[in-house]
Amino acid sequence: MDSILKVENLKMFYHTSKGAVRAIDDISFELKAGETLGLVGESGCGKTSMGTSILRMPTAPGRYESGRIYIDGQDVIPMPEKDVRKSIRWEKIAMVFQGAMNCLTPVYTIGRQMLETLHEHREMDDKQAVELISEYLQLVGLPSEVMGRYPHELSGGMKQRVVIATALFLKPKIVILDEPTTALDVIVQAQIINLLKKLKSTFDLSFIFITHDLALEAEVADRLCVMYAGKIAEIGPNSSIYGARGALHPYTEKLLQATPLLHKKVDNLSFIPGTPPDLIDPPKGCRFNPRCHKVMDKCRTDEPPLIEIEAGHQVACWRCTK
Amino acid sequence: MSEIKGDEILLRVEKIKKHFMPHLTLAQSLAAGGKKRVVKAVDGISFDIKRGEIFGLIGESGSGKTTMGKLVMKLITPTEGRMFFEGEDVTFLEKMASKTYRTKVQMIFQDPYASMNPRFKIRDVLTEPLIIHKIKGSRDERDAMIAKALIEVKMTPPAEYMARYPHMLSGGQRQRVATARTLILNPKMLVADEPVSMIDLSTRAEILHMMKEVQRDMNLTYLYITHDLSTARYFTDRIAVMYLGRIVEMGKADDIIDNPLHPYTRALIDAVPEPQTGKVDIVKELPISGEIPSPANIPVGCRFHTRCPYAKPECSSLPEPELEDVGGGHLHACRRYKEI
Amino acid sequence: MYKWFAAKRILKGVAIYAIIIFLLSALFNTVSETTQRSQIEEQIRLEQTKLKNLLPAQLMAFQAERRASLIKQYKLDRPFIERIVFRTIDILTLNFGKSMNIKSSKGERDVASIVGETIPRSLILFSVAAAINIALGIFLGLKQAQRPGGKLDRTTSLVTMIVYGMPVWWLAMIIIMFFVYTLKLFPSGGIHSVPTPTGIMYFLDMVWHIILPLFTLIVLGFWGTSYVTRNIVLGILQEDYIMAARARGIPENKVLFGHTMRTAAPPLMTMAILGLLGSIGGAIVFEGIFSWPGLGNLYWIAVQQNDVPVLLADLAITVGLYQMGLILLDLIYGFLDPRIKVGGKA
Amino acid sequence: MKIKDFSRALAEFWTEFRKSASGLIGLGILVVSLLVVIFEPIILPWRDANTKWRNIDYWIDNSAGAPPAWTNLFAKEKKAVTTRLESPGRVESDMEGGGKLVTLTFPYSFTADRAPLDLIFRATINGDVPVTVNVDRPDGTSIELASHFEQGLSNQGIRVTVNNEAKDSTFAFVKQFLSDETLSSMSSGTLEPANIVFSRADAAMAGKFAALKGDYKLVVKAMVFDTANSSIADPFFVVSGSASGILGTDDMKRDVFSGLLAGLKWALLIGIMTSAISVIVGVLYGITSAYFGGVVDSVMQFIYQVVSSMPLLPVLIVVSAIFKPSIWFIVMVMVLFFWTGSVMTVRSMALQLKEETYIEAAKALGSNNRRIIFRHMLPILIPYSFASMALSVPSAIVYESTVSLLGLGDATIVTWGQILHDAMAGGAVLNGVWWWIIPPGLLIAVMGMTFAFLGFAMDKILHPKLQTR
Repeated sequence: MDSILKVENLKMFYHTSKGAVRAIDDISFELKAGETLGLVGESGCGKTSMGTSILRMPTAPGRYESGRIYIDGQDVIPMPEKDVRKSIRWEKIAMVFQGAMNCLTPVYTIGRQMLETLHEHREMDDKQAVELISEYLQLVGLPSEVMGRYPHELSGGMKQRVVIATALFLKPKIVILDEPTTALDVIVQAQIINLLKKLKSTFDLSFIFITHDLALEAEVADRLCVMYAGKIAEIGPNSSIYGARGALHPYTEKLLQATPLLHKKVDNLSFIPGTPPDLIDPPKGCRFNPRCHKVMDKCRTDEPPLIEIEAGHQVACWRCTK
Repeated sequence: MSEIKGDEILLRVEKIKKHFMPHLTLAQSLAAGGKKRVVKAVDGISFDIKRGEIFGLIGESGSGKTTMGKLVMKLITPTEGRMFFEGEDVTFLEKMASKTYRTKVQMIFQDPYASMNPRFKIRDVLTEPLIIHKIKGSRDERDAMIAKALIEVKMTPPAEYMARYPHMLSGGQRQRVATARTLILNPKMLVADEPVSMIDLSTRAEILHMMKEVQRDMNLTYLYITHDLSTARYFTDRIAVMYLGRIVEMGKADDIIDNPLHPYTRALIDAVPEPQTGKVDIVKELPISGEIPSPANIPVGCRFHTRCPYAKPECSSLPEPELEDVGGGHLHACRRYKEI
Repeated sequence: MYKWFAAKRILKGVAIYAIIIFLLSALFNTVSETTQRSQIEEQIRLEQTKLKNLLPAQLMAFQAERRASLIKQYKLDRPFIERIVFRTIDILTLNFGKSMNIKSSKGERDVASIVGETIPRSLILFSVAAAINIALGIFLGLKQAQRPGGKLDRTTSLVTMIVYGMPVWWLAMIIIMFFVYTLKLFPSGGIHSVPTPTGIMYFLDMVWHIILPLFTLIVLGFWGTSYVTRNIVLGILQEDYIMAARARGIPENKVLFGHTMRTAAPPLMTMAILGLLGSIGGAIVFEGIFSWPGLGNLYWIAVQQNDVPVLLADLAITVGLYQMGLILLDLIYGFLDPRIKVGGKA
Repeated sequence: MKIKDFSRALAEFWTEFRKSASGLIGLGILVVSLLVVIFEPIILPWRDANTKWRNIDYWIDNSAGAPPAWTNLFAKEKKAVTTRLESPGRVESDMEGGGKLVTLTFPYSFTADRAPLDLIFRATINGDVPVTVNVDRPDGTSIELASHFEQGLSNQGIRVTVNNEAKDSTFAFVKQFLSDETLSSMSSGTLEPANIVFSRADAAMAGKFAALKGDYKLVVKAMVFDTANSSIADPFFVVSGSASGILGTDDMKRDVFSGLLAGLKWALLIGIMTSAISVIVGVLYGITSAYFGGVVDSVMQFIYQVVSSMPLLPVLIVVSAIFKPSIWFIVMVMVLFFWTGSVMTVRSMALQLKEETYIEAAKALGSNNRRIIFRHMLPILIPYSFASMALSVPSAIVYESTVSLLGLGDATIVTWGQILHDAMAGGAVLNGVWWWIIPPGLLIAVMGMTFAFLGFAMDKILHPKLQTR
């Protein structure tokens, strides 16, 4: 499989008055065509920053420090904003932002927002455009009347569907989904997940699926990328992390043990003591060392490299390196 | 009294209803076309909670579970129905009696940070209940009570935390303090409304664990309100599943999850993702479609029939099914449970 | 939906106006009645000069009879509350009675026409000023919001604060002192020259007269609007849907002038119009300084001549216009905000 | 502990506030203003300006419409500046036949190009004391200007003005230098004695004024015959110049600077009192309305709407025109309208606060309404209201000025608006008497700016992202 997105040694820091927050600190990974990469981690570990960085619009006061992002073989970081807007964003890569319900302009009808986006990118008369939009609305399970509605007239689940339709209708290759179901109830969440799966196979999409919910990730992600404090802790295939092999990194391991299971009664769930570190001044050595139950001396001084343990399964932990 | 623990009914709720008449502003009532719709948030609910039990109330948003919690907390008064606590009718209480009730029933909120005044130090947060309930004592005596509560929730050493502000604590610590605050008054029952949903997964278990310990230590009873079936199974003894202001199924937690009878419960269970491999390429069978209707516009007949995959015409024409016991304390409200 | 909203808002406005007029009638009851009684006496005196050859006793009888009938006619013999209700109704039906001394340009002493002829003059001046102020203010505010903390933003904010408490009429005095009496460029006041020219010159003459007052109003006027615009726009620019719109490839000026401005429009309109209505206060005195013969100038004249009926009528009309402004504002707000226009949950 | 918390909050606020330059400037001006108000009795050039502002006699020695003294710096022809000459050299000598001759010598150094308008001698006299006023000029000549005698005074003031009483004597002095020809066209009535006193003594004396600069001595001789029962006390001279004081004089000869200084405390008082009371009322109103909700809220909102539908200034003007109110009444009326200013913001904030979980938590703990409002809601809302308090001060000042400008202010006090009213009435705009118009308005504007600086700075700290509607 070809890699459609390649991130190399990316660093993106937020420059605040208190210092630089190292939100993305030397991260490299690949996304293959037709693959879903799950991005998980606790809140504040840099998941969302990763998403907006790939879209080449880091939230202020964020700045790229170094690294490259290849989308379809093209490094997008040095590209002028205008070209990114014209030929990358929404053309090749689209994003469903966290809190999709707030991502629709409240004073425009759904149709108008979608039309506007379409006209920015495609030469198309209104009739064709409306047809295309209603096609996509139907695809996400919404009637085409929704076009005439204002966002406040729709429920959370409907808005989420609109946002997904808007992310897809220009046929991008990559879609970043940032917590697309967090605010939704379980049943609606399951509906949306099903929808995403269908769309993915219909359009041959590649997803980056960001969530904090490991259980949800198990249902969607082909590969899982576990982030901790701005770094990748572990990256590996679904079958190995959720399967018999299990997680390699103590952090992933603990996260999995902390996830309550519906069909298995456990007496004691485990948890990770302490809180994620301050990214202005992260701990020396392995960033997880103050909370790790398997910590060794080396972990406190040297930063573990991300190394491949088995095919496609990399981890940054001294225990696994030996 | 405490000898018959396990069987003694601590809280009994009988056919409780809470209907809201929305108080609309001019613009809103105009927007609604002048019609005022009654929102039937809780629409006839009965259940018992035994002493020492952890009772889970499960439902989607809009199911009325939070309203039910507030009713038990007596933050709002019911439109209809009765409520008994320790055998005593507490449906309507005078000011003084409701204050006494508050010492017995306490609440833990979803967002521990929001549940504490950001300008109060932890000591002030914890002194608050003592002041409100006029529990006299010198500063040292009060500090001792606070320290005891903090130790109870494993915030040691307590003195270290007392002078801090809530924003200086982690999410888990805040929820511990929030729990400590309720414990100071030696309550009999705690209402916990989504106590861990705002807490990161990594520390969620820590809080649930702590809550269980406190329950054992102090012989507490919990009403645990959540939308999350997985933690409910882990945490509770019994579960009641709510849909649009009604209980559709109730029983032991394991029974409900391993052997659900009501189609809605089944749908809920099916929808829950689990961390197992091999599910990526499978599109889940979801028996129900659509979204929960508005509590201002409840379907006639079985209120679930609009989304039920097994609905027959009788489901909408016949009156709403009542809860039916199939033995072992497992109740459900579906006429056709045998057929499905 | 919107029709409902509009109808109710207008009805509510009318009700509030009626209540205010009732309150004011009650407050100024004594002085209005004293005026009315003195006007009755004056009328009797006027009538009796026409009567000749009357014996003193007859004269007394005539006076008493006329007085009684006029008092009855003006309902001054009714109980207190009733009198106030009648006065309220009179005012609401624009039945203001006769002035003490002031006459309209046609020489009438009917208060309604005295006040009435001033309304369009005030409206011309203030609507032009308002339009320019809003346009300038919104433009400047947008520019500020684009670069918050930038040079333009900081300077503008500073000027906004400096002129915050500057009375517009004081600036008017200074401007007159400088442009009229020192440089002798503009007329000292009024709306027309005397004698009033005709044809195209009539129009040009008016422009010549309006420039200074307009300039004064504008120089102080738009800062507030720009500050409010800045804050509202800045708030909206931080919203997720703006980020989302940018991500979708919508060009920046469409994001700014489309999504942002369109969302900002309802609160902006509210703020801008509310600010203008607030400035009506200052305008009263302002007109006096420029001898602009509008509603405000009429206060000066009425105060100087102690003409109570004109003063009260002027107040009633000002309050009415203010009320109309508030209604208009809500109607615009409702029209711009789809949540009200289309309905649905807020 | 409470105090400690408070001081901590204050310290936190201060660290933020210090970052705002404009806020600091505002604070600086406010502090200076307060100091000026406190030390007003010491600074005020005309001690009784507060009480005697409308008393013509108090100002009689000044010249009318005199520009500020410092305008001389920019003028080609320097004007004499109004000066008060006090503590003269006093020599007492026995007179033949009993009694004492009191000689009072007032040195005066004249350097201007234009003569003063008048020389006025004032003293308090008991009994019968005739006085003569002489001037010794730098060229050696001296003129006996006037003799003044009032009988039977009992500690009463006398006022000898050269302009009125020295016409004949100065005419006599002029005569020495002029030709008969010029004299024939003159009379003592057309002479301006003060001009003669300070003029070069030559043949051109009656024509264009040519200043004789140098040190003059104004000598007053008082004959105290009955030393036991009569006396002369508190003697002083006023040289009434055509330039005066820091900010000149108005048409009624009043010292503008004194008036402005006296008006400062009223501006501050009116502004701060109105805004403080209104904001307190508004905050309580808003919280009550939001907290209790339902019918209470509806009724309170309706009342609020009615009140806020009334334009303040027109009502205030009509009320003032009809009831001729005192300043306290004006403040009261303003409060009646001003409280609405903070209601909506506070209400919407309180509505948000009310939904905060910690308020619900407090209820769940059994807190009563009073405790929730005063312990949880007020402490958070009060700081926010400080900003609106500061920001409504300027409006109150401007409204009072506006009412005063129309001549409807409280006549027992001096306010800047009243000074502007007098300026308008006195045709100051027409005549370009800028020192009568610019300073009072500028002060109103500066006060406005001061509170705007403070308010905006506080606003920035306290409402990072607060919007109404």
